[in-house]
Amino acid sequence: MDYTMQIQDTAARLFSEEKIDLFIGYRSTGFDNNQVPVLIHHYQDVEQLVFTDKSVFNLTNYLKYEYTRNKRVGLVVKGCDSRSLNLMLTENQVKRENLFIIGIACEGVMNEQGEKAQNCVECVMPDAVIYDELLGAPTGQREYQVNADINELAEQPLIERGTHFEEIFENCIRCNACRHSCPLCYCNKCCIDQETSTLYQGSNTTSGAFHALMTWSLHLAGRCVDCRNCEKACPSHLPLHLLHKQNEQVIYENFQEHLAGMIKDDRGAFYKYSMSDPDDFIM
Amino acid sequence: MIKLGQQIENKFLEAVNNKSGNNVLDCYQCGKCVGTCPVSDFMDYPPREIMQMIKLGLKDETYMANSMWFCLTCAACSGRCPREINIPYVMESIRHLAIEENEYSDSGKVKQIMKFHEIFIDMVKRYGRNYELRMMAEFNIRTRNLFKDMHLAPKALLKGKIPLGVKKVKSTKAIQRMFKMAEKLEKTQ
Amino acid sequence: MARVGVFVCFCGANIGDFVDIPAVVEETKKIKDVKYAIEYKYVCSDPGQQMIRDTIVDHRLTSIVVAACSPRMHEKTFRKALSDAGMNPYLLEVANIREHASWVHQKDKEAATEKSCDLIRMAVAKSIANEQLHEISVPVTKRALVIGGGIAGIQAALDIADARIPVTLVEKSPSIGGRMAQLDETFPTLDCSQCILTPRMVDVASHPYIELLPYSEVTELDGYVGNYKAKIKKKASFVNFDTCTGCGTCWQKCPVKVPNEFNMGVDKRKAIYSPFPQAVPNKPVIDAEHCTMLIKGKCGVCAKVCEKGSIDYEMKDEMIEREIGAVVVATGFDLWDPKPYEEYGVGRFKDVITSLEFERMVSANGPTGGVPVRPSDGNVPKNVVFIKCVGSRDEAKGIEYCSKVCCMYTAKHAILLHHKVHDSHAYVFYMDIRAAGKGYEEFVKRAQVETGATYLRGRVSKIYKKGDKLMVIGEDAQIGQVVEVEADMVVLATAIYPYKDNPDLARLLGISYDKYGFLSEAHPKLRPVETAKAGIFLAGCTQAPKDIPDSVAQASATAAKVCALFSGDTMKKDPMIASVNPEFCSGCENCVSVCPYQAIVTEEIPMGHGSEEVRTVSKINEGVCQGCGSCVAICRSMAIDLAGFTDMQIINEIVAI
Amino acid sequence: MTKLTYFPGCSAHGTSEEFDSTLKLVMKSFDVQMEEIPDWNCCGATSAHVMTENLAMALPMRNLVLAERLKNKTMGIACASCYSRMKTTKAEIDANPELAQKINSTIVEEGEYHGDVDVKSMLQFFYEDIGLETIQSKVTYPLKGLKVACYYGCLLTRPAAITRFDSPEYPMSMDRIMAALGATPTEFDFKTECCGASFSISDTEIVLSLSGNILEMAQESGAHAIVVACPLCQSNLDMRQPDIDKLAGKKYNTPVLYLTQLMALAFGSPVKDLKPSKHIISIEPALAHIGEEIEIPQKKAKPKKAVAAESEVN
Amino acid sequence: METELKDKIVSIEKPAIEAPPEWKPMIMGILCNWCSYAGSDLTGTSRIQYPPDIRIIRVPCSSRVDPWFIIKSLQAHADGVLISGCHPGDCHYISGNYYARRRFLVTKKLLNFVGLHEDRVQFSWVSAAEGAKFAQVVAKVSEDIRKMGPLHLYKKENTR
Repeated sequence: MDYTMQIQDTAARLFSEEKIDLFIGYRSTGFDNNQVPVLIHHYQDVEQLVFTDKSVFNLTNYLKYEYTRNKRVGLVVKGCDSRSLNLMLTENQVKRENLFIIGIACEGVMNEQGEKAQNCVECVMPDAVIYDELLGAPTGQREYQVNADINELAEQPLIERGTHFEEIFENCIRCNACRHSCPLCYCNKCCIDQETSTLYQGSNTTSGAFHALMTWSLHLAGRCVDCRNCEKACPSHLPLHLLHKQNEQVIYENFQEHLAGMIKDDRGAFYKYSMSDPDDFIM
Repeated sequence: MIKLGQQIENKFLEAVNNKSGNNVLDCYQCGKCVGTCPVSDFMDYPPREIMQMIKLGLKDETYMANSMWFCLTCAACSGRCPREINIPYVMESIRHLAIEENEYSDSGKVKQIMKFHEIFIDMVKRYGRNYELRMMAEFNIRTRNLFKDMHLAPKALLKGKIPLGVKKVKSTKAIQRMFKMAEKLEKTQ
Repeated sequence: MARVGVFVCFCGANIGDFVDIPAVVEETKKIKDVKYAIEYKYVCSDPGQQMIRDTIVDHRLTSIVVAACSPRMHEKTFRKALSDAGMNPYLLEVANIREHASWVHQKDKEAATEKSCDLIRMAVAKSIANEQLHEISVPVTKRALVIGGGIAGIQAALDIADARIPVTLVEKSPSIGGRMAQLDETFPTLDCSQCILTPRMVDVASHPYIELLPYSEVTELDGYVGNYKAKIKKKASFVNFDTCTGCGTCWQKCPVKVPNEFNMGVDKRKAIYSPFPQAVPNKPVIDAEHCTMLIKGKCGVCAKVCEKGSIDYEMKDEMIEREIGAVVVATGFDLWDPKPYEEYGVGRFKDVITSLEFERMVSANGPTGGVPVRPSDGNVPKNVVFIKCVGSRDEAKGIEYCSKVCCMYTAKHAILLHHKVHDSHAYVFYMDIRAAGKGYEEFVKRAQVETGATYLRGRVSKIYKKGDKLMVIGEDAQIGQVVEVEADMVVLATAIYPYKDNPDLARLLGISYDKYGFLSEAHPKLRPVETAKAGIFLAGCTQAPKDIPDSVAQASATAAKVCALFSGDTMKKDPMIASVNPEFCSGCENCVSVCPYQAIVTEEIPMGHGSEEVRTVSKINEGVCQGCGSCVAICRSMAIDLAGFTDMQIINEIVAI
Repeated sequence: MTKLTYFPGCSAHGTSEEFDSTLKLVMKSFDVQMEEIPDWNCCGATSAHVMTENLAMALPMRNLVLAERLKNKTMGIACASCYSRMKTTKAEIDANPELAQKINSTIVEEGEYHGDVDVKSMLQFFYEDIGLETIQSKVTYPLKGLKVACYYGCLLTRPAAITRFDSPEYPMSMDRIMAALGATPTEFDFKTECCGASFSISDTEIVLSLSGNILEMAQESGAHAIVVACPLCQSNLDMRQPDIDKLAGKKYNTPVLYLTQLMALAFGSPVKDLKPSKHIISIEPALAHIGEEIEIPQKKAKPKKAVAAESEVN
Repeated sequence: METELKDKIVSIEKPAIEAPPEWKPMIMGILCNWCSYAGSDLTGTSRIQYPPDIRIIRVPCSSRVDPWFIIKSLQAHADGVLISGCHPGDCHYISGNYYARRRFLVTKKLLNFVGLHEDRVQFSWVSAAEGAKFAQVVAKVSEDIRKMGPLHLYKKENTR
C-alpha cells in the first residue's frame, strides 16, 4: 500500500488551483520508516508527503484545533479516520465545504513490531466512507469481530480482571495525551477538568484515573471508531482500547448493530434509542 | 341446577388451557362460532356453550357431551373468532383429556365415531396406509350394521372406485415401532 | 459561608415513634454549615411554619432543610413559608424521613435514626449548592387555533370566541359541519341533525372573533405554549370566494361526475361542487383531481357560465402564517373499513352497506330522498339486518375497543327504517347493548318495543346470497339455536376509527397517539382534554370514540382550558429547567436530538478573544423546556445544567453519605 | 425441468385414482418431474389427532423426514387432508424445537428432521409456482361454455395462519385457474363450507346434510359441475349424491370433477384419460356444455328508484 | 513489599466473609420523581418494610442520571447503586427512560468489565403504583450486596 505519488499529485493540484489553504498528511521521520503527521501550507512542500502502511495516525484530530478552523483543508483519511470525520461533520465540528478528503481503501497499517495492527486485523470498514477522491480498491464492510483481548479478559475471573485494570488505572499519569489525540474529544472544556467533577476524586490517584478514564470512555461509547490515536499517544502505554472496544461490543450487540460514524448524520448510540432495546437487565 | 361457589380453583379450565395453548377465558360468548360450525346442530352443546362450561369448571358435563367428538377440525370457527381462540384445539384438548381420564359419553353416535377412528388407526398400524374397503367392512361389522352403505358397494366396486387391495408400506415394522414409541410418550406425559 | 437551618418534624407519632428525633437533631448540629437545628411536632402546621419564618430572620439562614414527609407532599407549603419570610423559596430542601425512613423501618429504630441522619446530611449538602430561582414568565399570544370543523371544533371555536379571544378555525374540506352534517336524526331525541347544527355553522361564519379557513390544512407548528407559530396551507379552490355568490350554475353545468364523498359514494357529485346544500361557506371548489380543465386544459364550462367571473383556473395553493397561543385538535373520525369481513361478503354483495351509507339514504337531503334502497336493484328493502360490532371488539379482524355509539345509532336506524318503510322489519344482531347515557336505555326500549325490531344476541357468522336475497346466519345465543334471516339488505355498524392523518398531524404537532391513531390525552382521568404538550388540547373523536353530547362537552372543556391559559398576559412556569453555558458548549447538537420537546435551538455567538468569527451553540427555549434533564446527562462538556437538580447539587448529595 | 416431491396420500391408490393419474398428465405438460416419496405412510388423517397427541404428529413427521431426503425444495400434496396434517405438524414442530425432538424420537430408522422442505397443496403449487400465465399458455382445448362451481373445502385455505394461502372465506385461486382454462367460474358462496369429511362412514347423516347444502348452492349458482382438489370432498359429493338426491327429493345431477381432470382436458387429453367411469354421477353431460355460447346477462332496465341514486345533490 | 502487592490483588472485590462484622451495606438509590420516587413514597404510606441500606436521591427523570453519578457513588462511599425510573412507555417526559436504558446497559457492562461485580449496579422500573415492588427491589439489591460484601474501590487513597 503506497499512495505517496497520488497524494502528492492531488495535494499539488489542490494548491495550484487554490482550493485549499493547508494539507494534512504524513511525512517520513527518516528513522526506521516511521511517519508523523505534517501540515503543509505551500505548494513546494508537497514532496514531503508520503503514504504507506506506516501512516498510522488519524489526521482528523487536527481538524479540531483553532489553526485549522475555518480554513480550507485537504487531508488523507483511512477507513477508521473517515468514520471519525463523519462524526465530526455530524456534530458540527467541521464544515464539509471546507474539506477536500482523499479517502483510502485501506489495507491495514503496521504496528511498532512491524505486524499488521490489531485494529486493522479486526477492522469492520477499511474503506473510507466519505471522500472526494478514493485511492485503492474498496473491499466493503466486513463482519464485526470481537476484540481478541476482550475475549481473553472476559474469561478471566472477576478479581483478576479487577487487578489487571487496577494496574492500568494506577499507571495512568493523567497527562491527558489520550484526550488531546482523540479527534472526538473536541470539547471546549472537558468535564474532567471542571470543578463539579473534580470534587472528591483526588486528582492523580488510582481512583482519580478510574473516574477519568471511565467517564472518558463512556463519553466515547458509541462514537469511538477504534483508530487508536489515544493508545499511540499514551506515554504509559496503557491498553486504552480495552475500554472502548468493550463499549463498542456491548453497543454493537445490543443496539441494532450500531457502529460509529458509518453513515453520515448518524449520531452516537446514546443520542437515539429503540423501543426494542434490551430490557432484561432491568428489574 | 348447577351449583357454583363450592370450589375456588378451576383445575379443569387450567388443564384445558395448558393442553390447548389457548385461554378459554378470552371467549366472550358472541356465538359466531356456533353459526359457523357446520355440525353445531348435531352437538349436545354448541362450541360457545362448551366454552362457558369450561369457564364454569363443569368437567363432567363437558366430558359427557358429544360436541368434541363431532368437531371436524374444519377451522372455520377459529378463522372467524374475534378473540382468536383456536376452538378446534380446545375441542381436541377436551377429547384427549376425556380419553386420558377415561370418562366420556357412551351414546351410540360417540361410540360409532370412536370406533371408526380406532379402526382407521388400526389400518394404518397394520398396513402403514389406509385400506378403505377393509375399513368400511370392519366398521360395519364392529358397529353391527352389516348393511350400511351396501347399496353403494356394487356400483363403487364395479367402477373401481374402491379398490380391492392395498399397497402396504414396505417397512411396516418401522411404523409399528413408531406406534409403540408414541404410545409410550403418551403415557409418560 | 453557608448557614443552613434544619427543622426536624415528629409528624406526631408518625416519625417520632420510629426515629429518635432528639438524637437526629444532635447529630445534625454536628454537620459543618448547619447553624441551627430544631425538632417540632408538626412543622407543616401554622405555628411550625411561623417558626421557620422567624428563624430565617433571626439566624440569617442561607438555606433551609425540613426533615419531614415526602417533598411530593409539602414542598410547596414550606416553599411558601420561605418566600413569606423574604427568602427565595428554592433555597429549601426536604429530607424525606417519613416515607423513606420511619414508615419503612418500623422495627429497627436505630437504623431508621441513622438513615434519617444520612438523609438530612444529604439534604444539607444539596441545599448548600441551591441557587435562587425565579418563576419564569412567558408571554402569551391570545389567539387559538382550532383544527377541524366538525361539531367539536365548531363548539370549541364558538366558546373560545365568545370569551372574546380570536380563533382561527381550519377545516380541510370545503365546508365545516363534519360527520354530524352527514347524520339524519340524532339519538336519543330524534331531532334533525342538520336543524340543530346549521345555526351553529352560521354562527361560526358570522362570528367577529372567528377566522374561518375552509379547504385548508395546518402544515407546520413551531414554538411553545403561548407562543406557537402555525403555517396553514390554503388549498387552491379555483373559485374566488369574494365574488362568488354561490348561485350554483357552475355545478349544474359541470359535465364531470365523481363519487360523492359526502353521501359515502352512494351517488355522484360534479368536479366543481359544494358538498351539501347547507354548506358553510356555501361556495363551490374545483376538485383538481377530476376537473378536465385542470387535467387536460379542455372544457372550461364553469368559467363560461359564471356571471361573476369567479372561476380562476390559475389559482395556486397559498401559505399563511398565524401566531397563536393554544391549539385545539378536533379532527374527528373515519369509519373503519369492513373489508376484512369476507364472510359478510363485504365488497361482493352490493346490498351489504355500512351504517353511514344507510344514514345518508334515510336522510331527507340524501341521495335517495330519505328512503333506503338496495344499491343492487334500487328496490326498497323490507327485511333489514343490522349487525353491530363490525370491527369493534374484534381483535382478530378489527380493533379491540368498543366504538361506543353503534348500539345507539343502530337502535336509531331500526326506528328510522320503520319510519321510512312502514312494512319493513329490522333484525338487530348484537353482543351487548351498551346504552349508558341520559335517555339512552329508554331509546333502545323504544326501538325494541314500539318499533318492534327483533333483537338477536349473537355475532353474525356468515352471509350468503340466495337469489336476490341475502341469507344471514348467526346464533341467537338466548335460545342457543342457529338462525338464518332472509334479508333484503344488511347494514354493518362499522367501528369508529381515528382520522387517517392523525399520526402525521400528531408528529407535526409533537404530541403522542395510540396504536390506532387516537391522540393521547395527558392523563386518562384527571387531564382528559390536555395533551402531554402544554397548550395543545383535544376535543371529540380525535381522542376516543364519543357521541355528540360528549364531543360537545369536551369541546367546551377545551375552551375553558384555553381561556384559563389566556387569562393573563403572561404565563408562570416552574424555573426548574435546563440552561446552557455557552462558554463550555461546543455545539455538537447531540442535545438537540435527545430533547423530547424540541426545546433546544441553536444560536450563533461571537468566538471571543476579539475575533469576528462566530460559533454555534445550543440554547434552551425556556417556554418549552419541561426540565427532564435528558440533555444534561448527555452533555459531555457539562455545558448544560438543570436548575434545582444541578450536577453540583447531586454530587454533593452523593458525597455526603 | 423442475422437480417436485410428491406425496400422493392413501386415496390416490384408492378412491381418487383419477386425481392421481390426471395430476401426472398435467405435471407432464408443465415439464415438472414428480418424485414420489419412497415408502411414504398414511398421515393419520383426522383419526390420529382425534384420538392421540403424539401419533398425530409422528405419522406426518416420518413423511417429512423421508421427503427431506429427496432434496427438492417443495413437496406437493394431492390430498387436502394430508396437506393439512403435514402443514400443521410442520408448523408446530418448527415453532417448538423441543416438541420436534420429542416426536423425532419415535422415528428411529428414517433419521433426523431438519425442516427444510416447503409443503404445498397442488392447488397452491399450480397457482404460485406454475402461475396463471403458464397454465393459460398450455390450453389447447378451451373449456368455454362450461360453468363450474369451485369448491375448496375446509383445509386448502384454512387455518389461514398455517396455510398462508389465499382467503379462508372466499378464495379465488381455483376460480382463476378455471378462468384461465376458459371455463366460467360461478359466484358460489359455499366454497369453503365443510362437506362432512371423515363422517363419511361414521355418521353419514351429517355428510348428507352438509354435502346436500353444497350441491344445492352449486346448482343455484348455475354451475354444470363442481370442481374440487380434495379426494374426500369428491367422494362425499359424488358417491353420496344419490343418497342426497333421495333426501332432497330431486336429482342434482352435478358431477364432481378434480381440478386436474379439467386441466388435463383443456391441455388436450381425451376424455377417456379422465377416467369418467370412476364417477358415480356421469361427467359427460356436463362436458357437453363445452363450446356453448354463454349468454351475457342483459343489464336490467333501471328501476325507478335507482334514478334517484344517479341524481346530484347539488 | 510482598504483603502490599497481595493486598492490592483483592483490592476491589473481596470475598464477603472478609467483611468486618459491623459492616452494613450502603446503597445509593437514584429515583425518578414521577414514577419510582412516588412509588417509594407509596411503599412508605403502605408501611411495607425493607432493609434500611438505601439512601435515596430524587431526580426528575432517569434520563437525568449521568453514568458519572454511578461512578462517583461507587468511588464515594456506596457499595452498590440502584437506579429506578418509569416503565418503558410511561416516561413522564415521553422518551427519557429509553435514552437512559441504553446508557445503563453500557455502564453496567463496563463496570463489570473492569472488575466490579455485575450486581453492584442495578436498575429497575418501578411505577408510582408499585410500592410493593419497590420494597422487593430494595430487598433484592440489599441482599445481593450483602452477599458480595463491601466494595474496595481503590479506597486506600481516599479518605472520607
